[in-house]
Amino acid sequence: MRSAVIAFTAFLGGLILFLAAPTAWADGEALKGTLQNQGQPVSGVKISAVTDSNAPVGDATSDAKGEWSIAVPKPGTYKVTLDAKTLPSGVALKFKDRSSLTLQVYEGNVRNVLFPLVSAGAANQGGGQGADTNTDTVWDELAQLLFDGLALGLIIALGALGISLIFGTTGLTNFAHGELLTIGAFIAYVFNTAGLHLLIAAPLAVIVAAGFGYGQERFFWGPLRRRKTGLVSMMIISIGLAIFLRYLLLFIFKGENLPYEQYVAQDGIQLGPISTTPKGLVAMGVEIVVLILVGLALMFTRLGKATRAVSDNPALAASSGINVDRIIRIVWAAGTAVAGLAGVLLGTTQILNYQMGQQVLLLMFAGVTLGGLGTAFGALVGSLVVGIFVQVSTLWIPPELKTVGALVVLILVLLVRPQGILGRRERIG
Amino acid sequence: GGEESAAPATSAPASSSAPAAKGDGVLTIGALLPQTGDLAFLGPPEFAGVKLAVQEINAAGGVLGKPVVEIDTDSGDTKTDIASQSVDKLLQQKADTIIGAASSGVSKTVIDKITSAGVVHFSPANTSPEFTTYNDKGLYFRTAPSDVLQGRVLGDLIVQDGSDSVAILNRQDSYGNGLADEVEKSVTSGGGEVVSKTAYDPAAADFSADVAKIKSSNPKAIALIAFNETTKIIPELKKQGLGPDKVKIYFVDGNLADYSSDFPKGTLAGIKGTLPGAASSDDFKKKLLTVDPELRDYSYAPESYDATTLTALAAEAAKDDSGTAIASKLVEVSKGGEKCTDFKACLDLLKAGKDIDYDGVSGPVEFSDAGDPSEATIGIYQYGDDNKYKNITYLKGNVAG
Amino acid sequence: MHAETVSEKKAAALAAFATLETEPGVAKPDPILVVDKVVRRFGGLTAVNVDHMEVQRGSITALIGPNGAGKTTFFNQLTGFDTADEGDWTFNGRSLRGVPAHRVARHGMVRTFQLTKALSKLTVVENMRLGAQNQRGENFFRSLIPGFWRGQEDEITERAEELLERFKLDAKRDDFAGSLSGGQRKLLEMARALMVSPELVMLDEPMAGVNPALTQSLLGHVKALREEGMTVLFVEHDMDMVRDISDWVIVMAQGSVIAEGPPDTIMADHRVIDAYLGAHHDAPMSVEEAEEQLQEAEAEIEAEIEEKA
Amino acid sequence: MDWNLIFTRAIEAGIGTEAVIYALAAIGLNIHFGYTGLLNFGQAGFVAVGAYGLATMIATFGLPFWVGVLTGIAGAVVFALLLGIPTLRLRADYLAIVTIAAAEIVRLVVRSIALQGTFGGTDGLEAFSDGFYSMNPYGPGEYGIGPIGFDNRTMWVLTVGWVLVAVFCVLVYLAMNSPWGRVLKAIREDEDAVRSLGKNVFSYKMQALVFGGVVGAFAGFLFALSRAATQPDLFSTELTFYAYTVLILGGAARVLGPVIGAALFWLLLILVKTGMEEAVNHQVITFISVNQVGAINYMLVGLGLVLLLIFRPQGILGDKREIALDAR
Amino acid sequence: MSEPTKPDTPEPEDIPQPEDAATPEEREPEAAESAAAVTDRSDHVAGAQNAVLRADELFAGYVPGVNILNGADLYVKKGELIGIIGPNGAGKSTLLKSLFGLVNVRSGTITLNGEDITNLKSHALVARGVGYVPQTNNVFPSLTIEENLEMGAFQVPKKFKERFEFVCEIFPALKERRRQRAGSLSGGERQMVAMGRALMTEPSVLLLDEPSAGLSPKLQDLVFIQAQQINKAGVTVIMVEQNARRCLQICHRGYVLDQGRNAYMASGKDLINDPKVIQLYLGTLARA
Ligand SMILES: Nc1ncnc2c1ncn2[C@@H]1O[C@H](COP(=O)(O)OP(=O)(O)OP(=O)(O)O)[C@@H](O)[C@H]1O
Ligand SMILES: Nc1ncnc2c1ncn2[C@@H]1O[C@H](COP(=O)(O)OP(=O)(O)OP(=O)(O)O)[C@@H](O)[C@H]1O
Ligand SMILES: [Mg+2]
Ligand SMILES: [Mg+2]
Repeated sequence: MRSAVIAFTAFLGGLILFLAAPTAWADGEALKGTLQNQGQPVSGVKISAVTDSNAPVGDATSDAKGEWSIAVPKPGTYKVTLDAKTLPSGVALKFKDRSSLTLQVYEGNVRNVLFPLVSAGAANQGGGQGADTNTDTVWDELAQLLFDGLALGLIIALGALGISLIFGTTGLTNFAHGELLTIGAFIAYVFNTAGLHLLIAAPLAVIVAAGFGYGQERFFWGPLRRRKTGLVSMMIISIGLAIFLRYLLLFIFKGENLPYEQYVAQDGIQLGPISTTPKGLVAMGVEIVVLILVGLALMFTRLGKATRAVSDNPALAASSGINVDRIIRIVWAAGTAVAGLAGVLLGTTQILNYQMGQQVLLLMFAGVTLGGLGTAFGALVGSLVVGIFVQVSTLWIPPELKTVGALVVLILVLLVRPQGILGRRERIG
Repeated sequence: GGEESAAPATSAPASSSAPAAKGDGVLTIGALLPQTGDLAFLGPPEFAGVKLAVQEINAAGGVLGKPVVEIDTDSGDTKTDIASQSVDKLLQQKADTIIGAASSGVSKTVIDKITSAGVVHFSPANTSPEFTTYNDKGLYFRTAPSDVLQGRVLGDLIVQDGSDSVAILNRQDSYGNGLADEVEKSVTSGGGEVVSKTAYDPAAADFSADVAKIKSSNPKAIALIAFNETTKIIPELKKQGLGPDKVKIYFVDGNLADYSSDFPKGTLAGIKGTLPGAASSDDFKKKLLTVDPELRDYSYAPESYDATTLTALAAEAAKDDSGTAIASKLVEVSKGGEKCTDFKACLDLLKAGKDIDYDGVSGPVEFSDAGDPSEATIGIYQYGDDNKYKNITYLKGNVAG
Repeated sequence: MHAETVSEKKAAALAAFATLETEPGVAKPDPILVVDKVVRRFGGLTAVNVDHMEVQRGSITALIGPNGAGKTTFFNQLTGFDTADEGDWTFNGRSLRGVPAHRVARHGMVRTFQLTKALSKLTVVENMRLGAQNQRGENFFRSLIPGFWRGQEDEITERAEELLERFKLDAKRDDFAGSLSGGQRKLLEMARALMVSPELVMLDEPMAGVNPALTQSLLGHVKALREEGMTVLFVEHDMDMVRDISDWVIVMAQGSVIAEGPPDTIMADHRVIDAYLGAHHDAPMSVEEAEEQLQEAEAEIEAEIEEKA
Repeated sequence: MDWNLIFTRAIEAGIGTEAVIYALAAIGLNIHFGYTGLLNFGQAGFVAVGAYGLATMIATFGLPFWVGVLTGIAGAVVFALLLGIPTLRLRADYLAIVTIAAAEIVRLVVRSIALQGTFGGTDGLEAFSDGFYSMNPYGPGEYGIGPIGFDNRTMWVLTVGWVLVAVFCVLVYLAMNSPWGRVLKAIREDEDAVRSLGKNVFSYKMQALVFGGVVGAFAGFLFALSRAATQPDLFSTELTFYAYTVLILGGAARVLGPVIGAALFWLLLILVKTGMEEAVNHQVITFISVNQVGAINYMLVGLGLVLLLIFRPQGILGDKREIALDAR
Repeated sequence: MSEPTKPDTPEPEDIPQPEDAATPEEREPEAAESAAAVTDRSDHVAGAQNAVLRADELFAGYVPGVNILNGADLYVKKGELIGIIGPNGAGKSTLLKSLFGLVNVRSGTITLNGEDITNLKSHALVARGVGYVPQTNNVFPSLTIEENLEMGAFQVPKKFKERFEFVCEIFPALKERRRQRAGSLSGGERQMVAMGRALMTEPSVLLLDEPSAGLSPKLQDLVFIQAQQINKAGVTVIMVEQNARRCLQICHRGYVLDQGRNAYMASGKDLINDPKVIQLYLGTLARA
């Protein structure tokens, strides 16, 4: 199947190459073009050119291939006009008001001129797509954006879950969490380029990431906590660590975008109005399953409750017989593992780069905050809202500002609910 | 300039009137190119270009009889303001010419600092049209042509291919916006229609919304004005059914690269693109590889190489290595005279008292009075099945038009 | 120890209460605080549902009730730290419903917190100074010119030191409040509230966790507050203290006021005993022997004290 | 290796424009974070508002220099108010994220295409600094002692900058050692307690946010003027992060903390950076290539920040006892 | 738990002296004229034979260089109920915290059944049968009451159901509210949860820091009766109380702690009747 597609695109590519190559640019200044209606050449159409002072330069009639060309004496501005009356019946100019064009011909260059044609009846006035960008396509676009928002939201949620878990148990706002995603993705990359299929490399990477998280807590954050380092200090340490890790990755893997060896540039599949890729669907499936599993574990297992207990009051948790250090290490391992998984999935659906984690960090934080700090389900809900807003807001605002949309929503929601969507207010007194 | 010299510190008194200072006899070239940041991937070829040129110059006996000194610094990206630090350092080390930066944005933050120190600011990669009119005290030069020409050629190419509805997807930065505007102008005046012009945030986590925007405008061709985000955007285009097998896609210099190790075979087949600069010969590439064996990409390596060589030639022509002296001769050595294509040959001509016209690896490099290449070659390329691009044709153009 | 001569103010307070009926919500001759139909619900739970309540000016009124009766929540409503679902209340005739907490305090109604809120990284004396009102130096622009506020600051410090001495915190004057023990924080909390010079001070379990010997000396101080014309409303579970200093007792249970009256009447009320006091009230609770001995010891000391007095 | 160069550069950076800019930005942060406990991670936003307020008025609307300055200050006040209303009721850690978001919104808006006419898009604005440099009392030439020297433009920026730093330090000292400052410090500890004592917590936090924001705007003025250009991406979160580093390095809640921090931060940063570049350029270090110097430099910055906080969390001037009370 | 046959607690001479503090002899408490006052450590050394839990010359504190405990001694025999009283800031809570491994002991030793547990982690002590109710911050605010209690039984999850019923019998209010988050509870309700949490494990040594604070008189009674009952059932109890009289009424032995060291140690009865103790620590207010 895949090879068939490749063969086909190769054929197409070759075809275009063949068509385009020979007639590119002739010597001497000229105007030329090809008249086509729905891929079919339109012949016998009269086209004339005049200089900017209305002196006639020449005219031409399109040949069997639809091609025409008019040589011009020197560089300058020319007005080219298509005689609409000579168009065959059933063919019309796409833009009625653009039957003549004024354009510049540069020294030594041939200037191409295009008169878009359509079957009569479909023509419309002036520019723009006109009435057929109807409500249907808006709904299609909305569906697509919602879906993509969900996909983005799920990845963010996976990352945010780790932030939320670690924040929840240790109070640390970990600015290095983006790098945990990146590292997870790159571990998989190393395995992958070493010859393991991504399906094997990915789980391995998640395991290694878990180990990395465990080690980080065991040898770095744990000792810091025991030295009674304050939370704000730790937060700033995490900024330092983020910078260090990010540039370490730049040092090792360079600044380029790197793909995994499998599932790159998969062909899209169409589900109703939504286009997606098989890998995108699988990624979403994995994300949903992991999120639900972790959520349930937090809610209902003793370990999950213990993490919340540690988060509330580590001293009291210890007094209750909970091995606080162990819980925190488990949380770090789990948080880093899900972050690593998020990284691998992000790498699969997008691409690997030393900045990839940093690029989603703010969105993850926004998700966590929106949902209510420290609540795992809040992180999930908040992230989905953020993801969907990032995408859907582009219906109204330019895509370059899509992050702004999500951030404004964050601020507005907190204006109404300062504790976040699922957060709880503290009792006073 | 020249860091090791004990010459009195006279080369860079700051003033807006061109100081008639005399250089210290050692041509010092500062490279201000990206080692970190968004454009870090452009750094290696550019550094390699500078290095190669310096090697060749010194092998030919240096400038004014002394070896050229090269100092490498990081230009970072606009987010970090690292360039400003680097420039301070280069000025301290009495650099006579600063080659960089890659990003037009970064160049803007340091151009005043450099030019008011009487040092030549010579970028191999700035394409923003704004530098043409910038008040640079006559000290800003570049070997990359302003986007006007490339945009014109790309637009014409799209029109030639018969696409009447074109979508432009560009980086939201001075490079992307500038080029997008030029392409739009060219397409509309040629009879086509730009149905959507979407600028995207290069740091965005994903580009599905941006592509969806394009898709909803239902274009026949897409001009993708991007840097290395291309590797993220192409799969997204394919996902949403806008792959090169469905619509015509065009690349520009920012993303015309070898993707053979990035995509499976056939992914890019049929995509066309434009790239300023004459054919960079395999020979040149080989030489670059001796400087940096890990090079994967050669973007702007020729421009960097030419910028360095031109600087050296101008210093020779002026018989002085100070920034202002170099600037005064740069236009002269780039055009109108006996043609030569490498430092050694040009040097010999200069020594023989001839007027020279250096034609570099990036093109004929004829400077306009504003310090822009007034004539440039734009290559038109097409991707094959192997995701590598091959030249279809070259087009010479006059930037001023 | 503390003198038990009935002071002028105490007498006045007692006189005001003498003729009152002992029923919930009874009207007082000169109420400083009048509460009407204040309701606060948390989900399905009605934490506070006070129909009518008045606090007599210049008296020491105790608010007692079982745990979870809604006393703290009630304080929160009155002082603007939480918004009541319904109801209205007036302080000095001015309605305070919906008035934010800091404004309530400025009107002269100051509360303390059951779970202490020491300002850890301020020294004890800075904590105290913070309580003073109308400080000229608390305006940003005036703060920049020390001349404006130095004099006032000295007065404030003097007052603070006086209070610290009374609360046995003078030794900790320059320590960070974060390093105080649980009981010391209670003391600081109360002393700081007094720095506001409120008309009505609302103390939420001021003596829980305070050493009994110190409690005793503090009671004298609370009584002195009344002599200075302050009104005190306090929540407390220590019945000895309630009996000793309060002129009037209000009992809350399950959010509502269920009884009101002078301490002795209230402590004999069987409903109050059932809901709140339990057997503890006067029956020996466990080891009778120990209790007896205790009684003896008490008597001895009492005698001693009476001799001295 | 040119040691002379390395040390000269380091010292110049320690007293140069970057140090001044970051000192001001960090003084603002110190008011927010150090004294009031507002975890403001949006200081870059204030700096941007200052820079753009100045630049837009002059470059886009052609108004005089002083109008630009006033606009920058007013802009910072307005931004503080807008930011404060939704955020000052939030818990500290929420505030951190929201302020990052707000600063990013500012950056993305000024770089947007829609407002390119006003703010210049990604290219930013230039040609607004003539008014400032026309007041330059220094004639053309180099000024300095020994090998350390600045040109006349930089000298002017530095003079104005360090005077501003001094002025703000005095203001901060006076304000923080007054009852006003005491209220702020109390708010840092427990807002409810402060409320119960009759202080309008929201108003004080807002005053602090405005005060620190205005100082940040001055950092923005100098940033823009020293480069004679503004660009949106200069005001990304990194700026805030480094300002925090500067603050912590010097010691939070200490008047001179930000100043010492800024000088030391840039001194060390450039010392290491220049040292490494020299080493690579002179083949003293051969195992890394030029392209990797930048990365290593940043790695060292990150590592330095981590080590600093581990081994001296209170900074140069801080008080260890206060830090001990923070521990969880 | 089996009694150790020969406790290998170090002899007083062997106890390392804190480097940064004067020897205990130089820091005699002034209140030495009273009969119950501690004049030397001989009482302690003699009494501490066969103690379940003993602490010798503890020095501990929070801020570097400042000791809160200045050589406090303490021992409990099996089945004993002892009370610790003292002024605010005396270091009572600190003493309990050091016993429970929450404050770093700078010098001195703590032994449990002959085993040295100085600076052992809290969860390890729980595993050895020690339970602790802190004075403040003694619930998990974001957990429900039920989950709070579940955490109490963290190491013995199987017993949860049974112990939960038991605790709910003592504090019926908890059962009604089992799904309410502890953070929203009133002060007294929290105290119940805290106490209930410690009772979940059936500890063999129970450390209570002001368990009656904030409770209504009725519940205060309950707490003291419970403490006694638990004690009767064989649990060794150490109780810090500001409700000093009540505490001394029920305890076998009482300590008076002042400025980080023992001021008095005697039977509860003796202490309660000592005029000096009454004047300094108990007050005369209570006449119950
Ligand atoms: N934020 C809240 N959410 C849910 N329930 C609450 C909240 N605040 C208080 N409650 C409940 O309201 C009731 C009244 O609480 P309140 O703190 O007022 O009691 P209290 O009378 O002060 O008790 P105590 O004497 O123990 O301090 C309690 O049952 C408590 O659990
Ligand atoms: N976290 C801390 N950091 C610094 N010092 C502290 C800390 N906690 C307590 N202290 C100091 O230790 C001393 C003893 O405190 P501790 O809590 O042990 O007293 P306590 O006897 O329990 O008093 P109370 O009866 O008031 O609870 C106090 O003076 C206090 O200032
Ligand atoms: Mg209460
Ligand atoms: Mg205590």
